[in-house]
Amino acid sequence: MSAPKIGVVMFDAATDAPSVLRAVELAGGTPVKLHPKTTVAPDLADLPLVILPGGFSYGDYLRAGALAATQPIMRVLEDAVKAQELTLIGLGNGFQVLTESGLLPGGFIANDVPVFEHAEVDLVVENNTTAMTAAYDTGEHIRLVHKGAFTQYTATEEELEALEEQGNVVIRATESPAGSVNNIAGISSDDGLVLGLMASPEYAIEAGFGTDHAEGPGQGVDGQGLFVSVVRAAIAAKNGVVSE
Amino acid sequence: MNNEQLDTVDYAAGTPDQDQPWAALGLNEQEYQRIRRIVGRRPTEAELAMYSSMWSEHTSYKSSKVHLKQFGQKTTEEMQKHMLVGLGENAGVVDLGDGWAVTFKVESHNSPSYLEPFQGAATGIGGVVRDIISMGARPVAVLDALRVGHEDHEDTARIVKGAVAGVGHYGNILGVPNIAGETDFDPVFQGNPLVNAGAVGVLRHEDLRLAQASGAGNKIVLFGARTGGDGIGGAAMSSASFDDEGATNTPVVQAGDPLQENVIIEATLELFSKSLVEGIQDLGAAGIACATSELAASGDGGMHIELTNVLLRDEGLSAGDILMAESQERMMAVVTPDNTDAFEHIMHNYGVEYSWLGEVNDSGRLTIDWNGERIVDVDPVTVADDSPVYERPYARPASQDALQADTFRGSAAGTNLPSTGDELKAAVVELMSSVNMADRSWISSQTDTSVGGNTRQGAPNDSGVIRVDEETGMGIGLAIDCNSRYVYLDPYQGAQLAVAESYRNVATSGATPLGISDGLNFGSPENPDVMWQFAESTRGIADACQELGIPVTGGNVSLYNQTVDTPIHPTPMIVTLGRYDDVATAVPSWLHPSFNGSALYLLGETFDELDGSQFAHLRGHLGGTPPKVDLAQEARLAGLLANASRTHMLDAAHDLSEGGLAGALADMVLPAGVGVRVNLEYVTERDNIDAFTALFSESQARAIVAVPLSEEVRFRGIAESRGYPALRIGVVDADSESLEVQDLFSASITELREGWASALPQRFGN
Amino acid sequence: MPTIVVDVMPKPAVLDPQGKAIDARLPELGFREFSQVRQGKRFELTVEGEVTADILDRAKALAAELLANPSTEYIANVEVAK
Amino acid sequence: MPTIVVDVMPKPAVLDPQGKAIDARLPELGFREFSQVRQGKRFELTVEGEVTADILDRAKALAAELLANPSTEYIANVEVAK
Ligand SMILES: Nc1ncnc2c1ncn2[C@@H]1O[C@H](COP(=O)(O)OP(=O)(O)O)[C@@H](O)[C@H]1O
Ligand SMILES: [Mg+2]
Repeated sequence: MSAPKIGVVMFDAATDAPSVLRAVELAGGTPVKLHPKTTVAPDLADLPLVILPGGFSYGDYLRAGALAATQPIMRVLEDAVKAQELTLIGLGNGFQVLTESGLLPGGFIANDVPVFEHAEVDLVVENNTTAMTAAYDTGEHIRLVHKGAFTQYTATEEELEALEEQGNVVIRATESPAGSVNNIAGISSDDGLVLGLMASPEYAIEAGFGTDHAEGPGQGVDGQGLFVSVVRAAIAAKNGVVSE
Repeated sequence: MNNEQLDTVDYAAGTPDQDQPWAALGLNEQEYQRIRRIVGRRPTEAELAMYSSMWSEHTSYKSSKVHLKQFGQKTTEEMQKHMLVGLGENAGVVDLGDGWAVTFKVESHNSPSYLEPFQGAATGIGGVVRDIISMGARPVAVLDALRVGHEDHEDTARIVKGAVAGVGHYGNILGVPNIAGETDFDPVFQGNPLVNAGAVGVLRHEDLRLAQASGAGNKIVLFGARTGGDGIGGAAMSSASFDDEGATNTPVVQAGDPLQENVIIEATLELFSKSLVEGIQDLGAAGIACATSELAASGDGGMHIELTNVLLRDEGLSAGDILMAESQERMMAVVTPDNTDAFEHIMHNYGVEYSWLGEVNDSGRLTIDWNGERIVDVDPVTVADDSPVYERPYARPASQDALQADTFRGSAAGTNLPSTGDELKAAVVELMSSVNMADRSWISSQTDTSVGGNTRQGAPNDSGVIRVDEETGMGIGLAIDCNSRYVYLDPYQGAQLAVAESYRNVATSGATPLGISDGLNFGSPENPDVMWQFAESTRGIADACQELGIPVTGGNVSLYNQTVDTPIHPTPMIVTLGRYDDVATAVPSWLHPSFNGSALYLLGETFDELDGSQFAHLRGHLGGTPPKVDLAQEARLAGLLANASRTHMLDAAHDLSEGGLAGALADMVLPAGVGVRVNLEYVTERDNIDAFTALFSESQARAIVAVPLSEEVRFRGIAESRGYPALRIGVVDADSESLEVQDLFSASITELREGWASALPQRFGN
Repeated sequence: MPTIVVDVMPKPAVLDPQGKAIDARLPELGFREFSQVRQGKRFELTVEGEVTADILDRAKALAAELLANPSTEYIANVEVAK
Repeated sequence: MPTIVVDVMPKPAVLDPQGKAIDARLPELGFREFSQVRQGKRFELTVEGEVTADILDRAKALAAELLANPSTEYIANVEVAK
């Protein structure tokens, strides 16, 4: 079967986009660059899954993700999600775009120590039934890069309760570098079509250029599982299999 | 400024006696008279602005030129081999093979960073990255070196927090990883901190472009950010020292917009790849004045500019202000008439503003009009290249003898040195808790090291390593180093030691050094003592490079770094660039748990060399002479390390510099908390020194390597065949959870780590 | 030309790490009179011509749509600058 | 408890990339009535007890010393919150 297409939105200055394109490719997908000014819906039968990559879109000066969330393509993607035709995944800054758009609950505030921090974070996959976690085991420990200055996840009591009760906290940090509430790192919408992860799996996909690992410095490639999951989900969607 | 009468060329010709503010612009009387002679009348206000900024020390190198010449003169043909573009361009370009090339540069942003550390450091990164893109290269890494005052001085937190955050902010939003740097605290930098920013870019040979305007009829275009009142007089100001009140003449702080630069990088690289520009120049110090005169002077010599066409952020600016403004994120390009549509198309696609300013002609004159009237009519070569050249007097200061005679061992500070196990252990803990040796992760974690996906290693390694070619794994290693205290004690030897350390760092990580870029930070050239330091340092660098066989590919000079009459320690910052066939062979400088059981070898010999050391600094002493330099030995060590890493014999390697063996061992142990057991007996016996000296002396041409047991025989073999002193001093013992020096002490990782990890965040964290 | 000011503050129930960091420094700097520092944002918008009630409404709409994030912030104030 | 508000804005001559980024977005979002957006900071300080002239002076001192960066920003306003 031909490599499934995965959309990647190329927001201005989304500095992680090149690595996300590469990660999709290494996982066996064909990345398709989507322009943020697009107002025409992509052919979703052919492109059932879109990633919002991370990294300072539009400078993040106002609030992380705020200006990206107002780009025309976001309306198009939102409509497709509402029509149950599209799975939308935000990584790092892309997760912030999703909360800014109201597609996921909660929001992001400054890190506990309010400066930019680049760190490696230990995470636990708590729900492996989503489009970004299916290739992992539930309970699996993974290590990814975490970076940013406004990466502390926050939500109201009710939102938190709902997230936890529905099993929508998909990935949790053992200790959030930013101080996120309940150590939340990755969440899902109720229908599983919108997913956000505050981490950068695209920097743990290639041995020697990854995170720390028992085998040696930089040998960690735990991010691969996320992109493999994404590619599988795209194949399933293309074959008409409804994702849960 | 005269608001009623525009100071046109005609008006200037008719008013020869009008007073002009040449002194306020940083010129002296002779220079002003020289300008009058060159233009054949009094210069207009705009012309004076151009000459004054282009003839400032910062832009013209008028005091340093005579000494910098030797970098070229001492570069042999053999050393030229890898150079595609040499000294004198925005940045040198070095061949990497397979059609790849690399360009790198270090720039100072000292005075803006004192005024406003965050923006000063941020725009330092932005500026040096534009130098790189104007060569046609894609920036792949940045680095920075900081010198700040005493850690407990009330102003230090402002500087260090601001500079660290600023370096991070700009590079992070650009999406260029920060992979190396250096930070040193010393009271001598209190009122005059140093912020040096470096960048490295890669390109294909065919994309190389130089800054020149040739071809009559070609169009001149300015693109990027609008012009505001930023940093007017900045070039002149960075050539003036700070007085007691701070800056004498405070300009509008230049604020950077990395989002804008991010877009400019992509737009500019597309211009290059589509061959749409004939020449290109970034706008830095002295803004449009500098860009137009340099482009014209290095091309066919003629250019006409309509200054009124410049897009402004602030409508109130005068013509002179517009010429000199240092607004960031601007580029100037030369485009042939048939490419202007394609050029505009790219600008529209990226949403970048631009305006056509004029064109190249064969008049041999640079003419600039403002509202239909001529305000500049000069020969651009006289502006860009004919600044005065000074042979400033220099002499070894009378105090130098006394300084060198005051050795650490002979001083009060050098008595009662630690000797028992407990004392030595306490000294190691104290050393590692000092701000100059402590954990740098508070700094490096504020920068994005992984963006780009090609970072093989960043901090806390001896050098940063970036992959260039995904297919072959070919890549580069980079380090920046200078021990200012060594240079102060002996500028010739100290500068050689800076080259040696930087070179050694790159070699220790397994790369083959190819060239250096230097950032020369000194006090006032009008002070003969300082000028002597400068002359000696440049001679030291040139000689060291000649002996090591690696060229100086470029650099930067920053003079007048002093507070009132006290110059900073001379600080020739050296960036060394090395090459890997495959970055997979890069060697980390710290111990990973997976290296458990490997043997530790000390390479090189240890002498009693404590003058200028971190230990002496800890005891408040600075005097004597720095460690001796042996460049032939450094080259042999580099060869040995390159060979051993290429053939996968090494788990880890760390060079010995500040803090000597104690510092290096702790540096290896602490990042991942992996213990070692070592025995100093062999070292003390062979080199006839005591344990204290073995631990804290800073003798050169040394490194520690961790060799897996399976490779020991092979490794001993090559060390022996190369005749390099190698002693097995211990083993990696992850279970010991301590740094143990047999028969002397055992320092648990917990106790070592406490002060080491907290020194910076406790003082400067939030 | 008149200016409209939009003030946006972190919601009381939401943590404010930036305010907290300032807070923590106050005693050390000798400012014991103040506590519970909160850091928000102030936007100034220039209006060409007069500020009508309509224009003020538009500013409120802009604040709600872009300048504030309703899940973490609230609009403290939208008014014509004095 | 009373609150003192301190407003800090980027100096007019200094580039304000934050405001610029918002500005650039406005036409597309249909907000053509506003231009030259500037983004600054608003601090709220809680005071225990009454806000005397003295306390207000202390707030001004705090603004000058810590809340505003004198080389790039100015203090637009220090007042008791309504
Ligand atoms: N200002 C800085 N910016 C980025 N990295 C830095 C900075 N200062 C130090 N580092 C990094 O911290 C580590 C330790 O620095 P240093 O002790 O000077 O190492 P070395 O002596 O091996 O050069 C190195 O990896 C260096 O690149
Ligand atoms: Mg060093």
